[in-house]
Amino acid sequence: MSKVTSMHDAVATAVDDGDSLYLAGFTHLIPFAAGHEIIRQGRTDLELIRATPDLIYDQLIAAGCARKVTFSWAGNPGVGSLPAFRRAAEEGYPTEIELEEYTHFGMIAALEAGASNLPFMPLRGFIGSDLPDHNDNIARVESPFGDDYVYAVAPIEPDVAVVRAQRADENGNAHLWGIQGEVKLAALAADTVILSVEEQCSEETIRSDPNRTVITADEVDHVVVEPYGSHPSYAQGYYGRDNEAYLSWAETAADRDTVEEWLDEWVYGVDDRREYVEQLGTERIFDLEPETAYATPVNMGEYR
Amino acid sequence: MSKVTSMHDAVATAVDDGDSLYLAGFTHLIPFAAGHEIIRQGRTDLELIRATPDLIYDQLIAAGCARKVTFSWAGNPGVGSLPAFRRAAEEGYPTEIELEEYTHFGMIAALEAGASNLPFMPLRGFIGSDLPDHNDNIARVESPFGDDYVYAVAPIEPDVAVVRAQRADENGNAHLWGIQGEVKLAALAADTVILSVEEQCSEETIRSDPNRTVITADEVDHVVVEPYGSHPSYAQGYYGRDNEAYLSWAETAADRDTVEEWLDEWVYGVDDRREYVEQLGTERIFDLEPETAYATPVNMGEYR
Amino acid sequence: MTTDETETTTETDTERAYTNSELMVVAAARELESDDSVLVGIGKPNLACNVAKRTHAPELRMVYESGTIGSNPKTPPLSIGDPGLAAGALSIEPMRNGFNYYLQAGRLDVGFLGGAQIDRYGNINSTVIGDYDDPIVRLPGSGGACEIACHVNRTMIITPHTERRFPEEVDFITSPGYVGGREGRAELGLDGGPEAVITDLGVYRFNDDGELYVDSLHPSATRDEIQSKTGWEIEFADDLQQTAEPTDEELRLIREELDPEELYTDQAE
Amino acid sequence: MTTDETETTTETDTERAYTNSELMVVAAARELESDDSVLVGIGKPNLACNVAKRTHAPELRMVYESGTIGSNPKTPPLSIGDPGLAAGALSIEPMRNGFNYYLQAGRLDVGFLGGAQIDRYGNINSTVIGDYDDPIVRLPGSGGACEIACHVNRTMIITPHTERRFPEEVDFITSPGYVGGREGRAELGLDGGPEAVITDLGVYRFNDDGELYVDSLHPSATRDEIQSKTGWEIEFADDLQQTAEPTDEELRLIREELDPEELYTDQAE
Repeated sequence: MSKVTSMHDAVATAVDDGDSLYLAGFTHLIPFAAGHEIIRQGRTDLELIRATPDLIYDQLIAAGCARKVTFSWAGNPGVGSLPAFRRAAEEGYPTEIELEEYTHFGMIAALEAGASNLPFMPLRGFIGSDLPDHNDNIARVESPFGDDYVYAVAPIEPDVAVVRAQRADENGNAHLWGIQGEVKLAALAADTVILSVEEQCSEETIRSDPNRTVITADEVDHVVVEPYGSHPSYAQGYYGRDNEAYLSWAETAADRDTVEEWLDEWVYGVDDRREYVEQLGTERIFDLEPETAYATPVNMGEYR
Repeated sequence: MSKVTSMHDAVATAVDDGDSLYLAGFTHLIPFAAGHEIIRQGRTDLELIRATPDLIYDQLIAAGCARKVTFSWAGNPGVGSLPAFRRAAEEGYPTEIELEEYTHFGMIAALEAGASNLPFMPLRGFIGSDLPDHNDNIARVESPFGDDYVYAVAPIEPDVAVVRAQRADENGNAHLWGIQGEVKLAALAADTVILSVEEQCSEETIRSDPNRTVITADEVDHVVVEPYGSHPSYAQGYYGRDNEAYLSWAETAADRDTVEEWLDEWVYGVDDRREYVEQLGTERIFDLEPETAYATPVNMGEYR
Repeated sequence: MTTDETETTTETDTERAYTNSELMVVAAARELESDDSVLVGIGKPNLACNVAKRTHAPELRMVYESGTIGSNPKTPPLSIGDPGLAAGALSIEPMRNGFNYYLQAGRLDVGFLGGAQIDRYGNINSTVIGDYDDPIVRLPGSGGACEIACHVNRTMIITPHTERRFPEEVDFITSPGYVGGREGRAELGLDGGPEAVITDLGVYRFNDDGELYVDSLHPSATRDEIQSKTGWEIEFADDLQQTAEPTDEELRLIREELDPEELYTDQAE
Repeated sequence: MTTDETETTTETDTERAYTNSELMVVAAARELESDDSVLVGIGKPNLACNVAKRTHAPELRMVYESGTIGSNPKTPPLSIGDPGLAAGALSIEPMRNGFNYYLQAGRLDVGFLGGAQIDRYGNINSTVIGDYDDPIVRLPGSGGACEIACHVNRTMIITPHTERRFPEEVDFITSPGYVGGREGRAELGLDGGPEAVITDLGVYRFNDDGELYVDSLHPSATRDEIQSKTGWEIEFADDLQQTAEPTDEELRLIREELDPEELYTDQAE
């Protein structure tokens, strides 16, 4: 049975006040449209989990949705800091936020534990760092074999993950290419998964290249077909990163009022991603499109 | 600098008597040609590590190359048992072999530890089983977070791994599609890696589809271009499994003399894989070829 | 199969126009539900899954230890890693991911296992007969079996019933059943457990203590035959059933589509 | 750059036709060798790697935290996960694999880090200024930095030299340098360590105790300037050098090919 629905309905069904949330995608395929829909539906007290909070969580924090941020690098990639995150962390505005902090590797290992149903995951991480003193979910563990030690992290198991991919069938079997990030782990670790894609495809397309499948229907509860759903992040082969938007966020978010204006214009002022894209305008979208460069084909063979 | 060489030279350089060896490939892309070359060069006292020893290790054991077998399932897949393995384990013929035994999951977790430079890897495995009583590299570990436990396995780090893929460039960057098995882990965990491929390709071909890359040049010491190097196992899209060879091994290997005859004809009696394939004959090879079925293309985009 | 459907059904009932190996496949198929994810083994389990998928369980998802998810083989595979399981699958995972993210994380509902010995609590031995360090018979070992037995919700055991195979205690526990009873399994932190044992004599299940009992007898089998081949006093259900016989469609699927060369079943005319 | 090569070289020496930010990029580039695998950061590190690859280190392999291995970007990326790092890479790994199989397993030779504070043992703070629970400034945090500092063989630190950045002790250790000295690092089981600190005033290295010293002064800088901006009495090399200046080709690469929009460098005419 098809799981295809609208982002409005997916968020309305899947995301409750107080939930822990992982909007996945390391730089690539960040689910901005889902974030905006969560803001529009006025969810509060969320635990926002993401290795890189990025603009998407800065926007959710600015809109007052957050009670806690679990993260490993809270900056504007290649640009600087996240103004709304800093206001919340330093001044408690618009909400106080609790922080749970990891390194990237530690964060990913915690997701790996969650995805694997393991009580902990070892890593050679945090060594010599002050971070373990400030996070009870990081512990030193001795090796049972010989004289060696590691740090271990407890599992991260979000209530809801939103993940994106380039294409999926109606059941949620998805092909994803380019940077994979922590998308698969987030989908496996979460209780409920919203999968948003640039394009819907046939199950046959998925089955033609099973090595390209990163998420299977088993993990997915809702499928949302939403072209440009990652703007100003990107979708490999579909559109590039809108660097202008990242650069200008520094100014937009620097001030409480300008960020409110921005939210009014780009989130509250549109009904859905389609309207957002219309507001962006065709030219800006077209400017982000790469030239075509297909991967060299592979023959899977037909075996009878 | 190109790493392309012959299997003869790769084995002569990389494999010493007494080495621990992982010939990787779960059913798919088993490096039979490498195994035969090791037999021809008369290596002895090898520790043969493989989740599924399969015919390849049964042949090495029958030829007297083995001192130890580290494994998780020693059978002829879909057919029955491995006669030479059983003779060695039960009667010590032609050599006594020590056994180090895991479950598949345990074995793969041990390779994962080796590939990751971790002193152990936890898994919810071996629970309720008698196996941990017979293997010192399996230990129970309590979780540092709450009341829970797992088993841990020590790392497996073979001296040499031989892995196969469909295509690679001259440096050893390889595309592999179809069943992945433990190929990547074996290559990462081993000190020295021989990569054998069905076809050599340009670096450009590899770069056209980086998500298809399973092994990078970093891990690879020798590249051998050897079509049909996996027969009677298979190469997805190139040729199917030669089931006849698997079925007839039960009889061939049932008796000390018939297995000697087989080794004389198919291993000692040929110089290399090319001669082996000639001896097989074109018709048998052609019968194994699948119809063509290409994966649906993906656009990586050209970003300037 | 040249007669028409109605006649054949009648013949089947009276003349047993099927073999017990065919009945085993069919009985196993009937244990499966359409929304199950099954970790499939080779041979009869594979036939059973394919019969189920083509009859009452069209959405059945077949997963193999080799990491192929949602395989849709056109012909029955000889091994769990055949190219026909990879081509046309929904996904192919590296071996670690299959065990780690799918099996261990509880994403698989059903697993099929065989074994050289099965004991009264459904513990399975596929490692050694005799002493581990000086075996009488060295068997293949666990492969995926131990963790399948740990983590799927319903373990199905398919095996012929011979005296050697059903000792009161196995020589070696490769794969846990109910260990020393349902509590023994729970104490280890394991859910699920063995659901059914399907042999050439009947279908057995597990009682509240986690002990094997005979739930249905195949038409050709007797209580005495089962008891005489079992190493302890085996329980029989109060309402002992006769195993339902194969339908014509099930037999047609096995004989014409799935195992025409009789690799995994002996087939009646 | 309209003059010919010989003339320009002369001008460079006398008129300083380059900026210190350009010199930082070039000094960093010269730390790299052709067979290095480098975990590249954004900004100057990326420029440095691309200068090195286009001059003396053509085989340099660039790896990014986003999991792209052997990237070959046509233009400098704005972030470590840009599409131009993925398209044309040799391989793309899920994030866990990059950290687990590449970084942790010791497959990366060099890593570039910045930081808000660097102390006399090369420990880096990029987490908070002030108290962790009540920060004066909340910084982005570790990201990949902590484990880069743990596992690469040579950590390169690129940062402007201001007084606040070089306290005797950092407020918070995000990424370990030599901790309390080379022995402190070794006791933690860590190999490698910081190799060089490249600032707008000079290139600093670490002595046998693991303590920072000034190895070369940029032509525009003085000992006093460095000392006055450093929170402890910093050592200078006995044979203190002057940092070698950029060549024309290095400057041309930065200005024309790699950073024509001056996103990461201030450029001289």
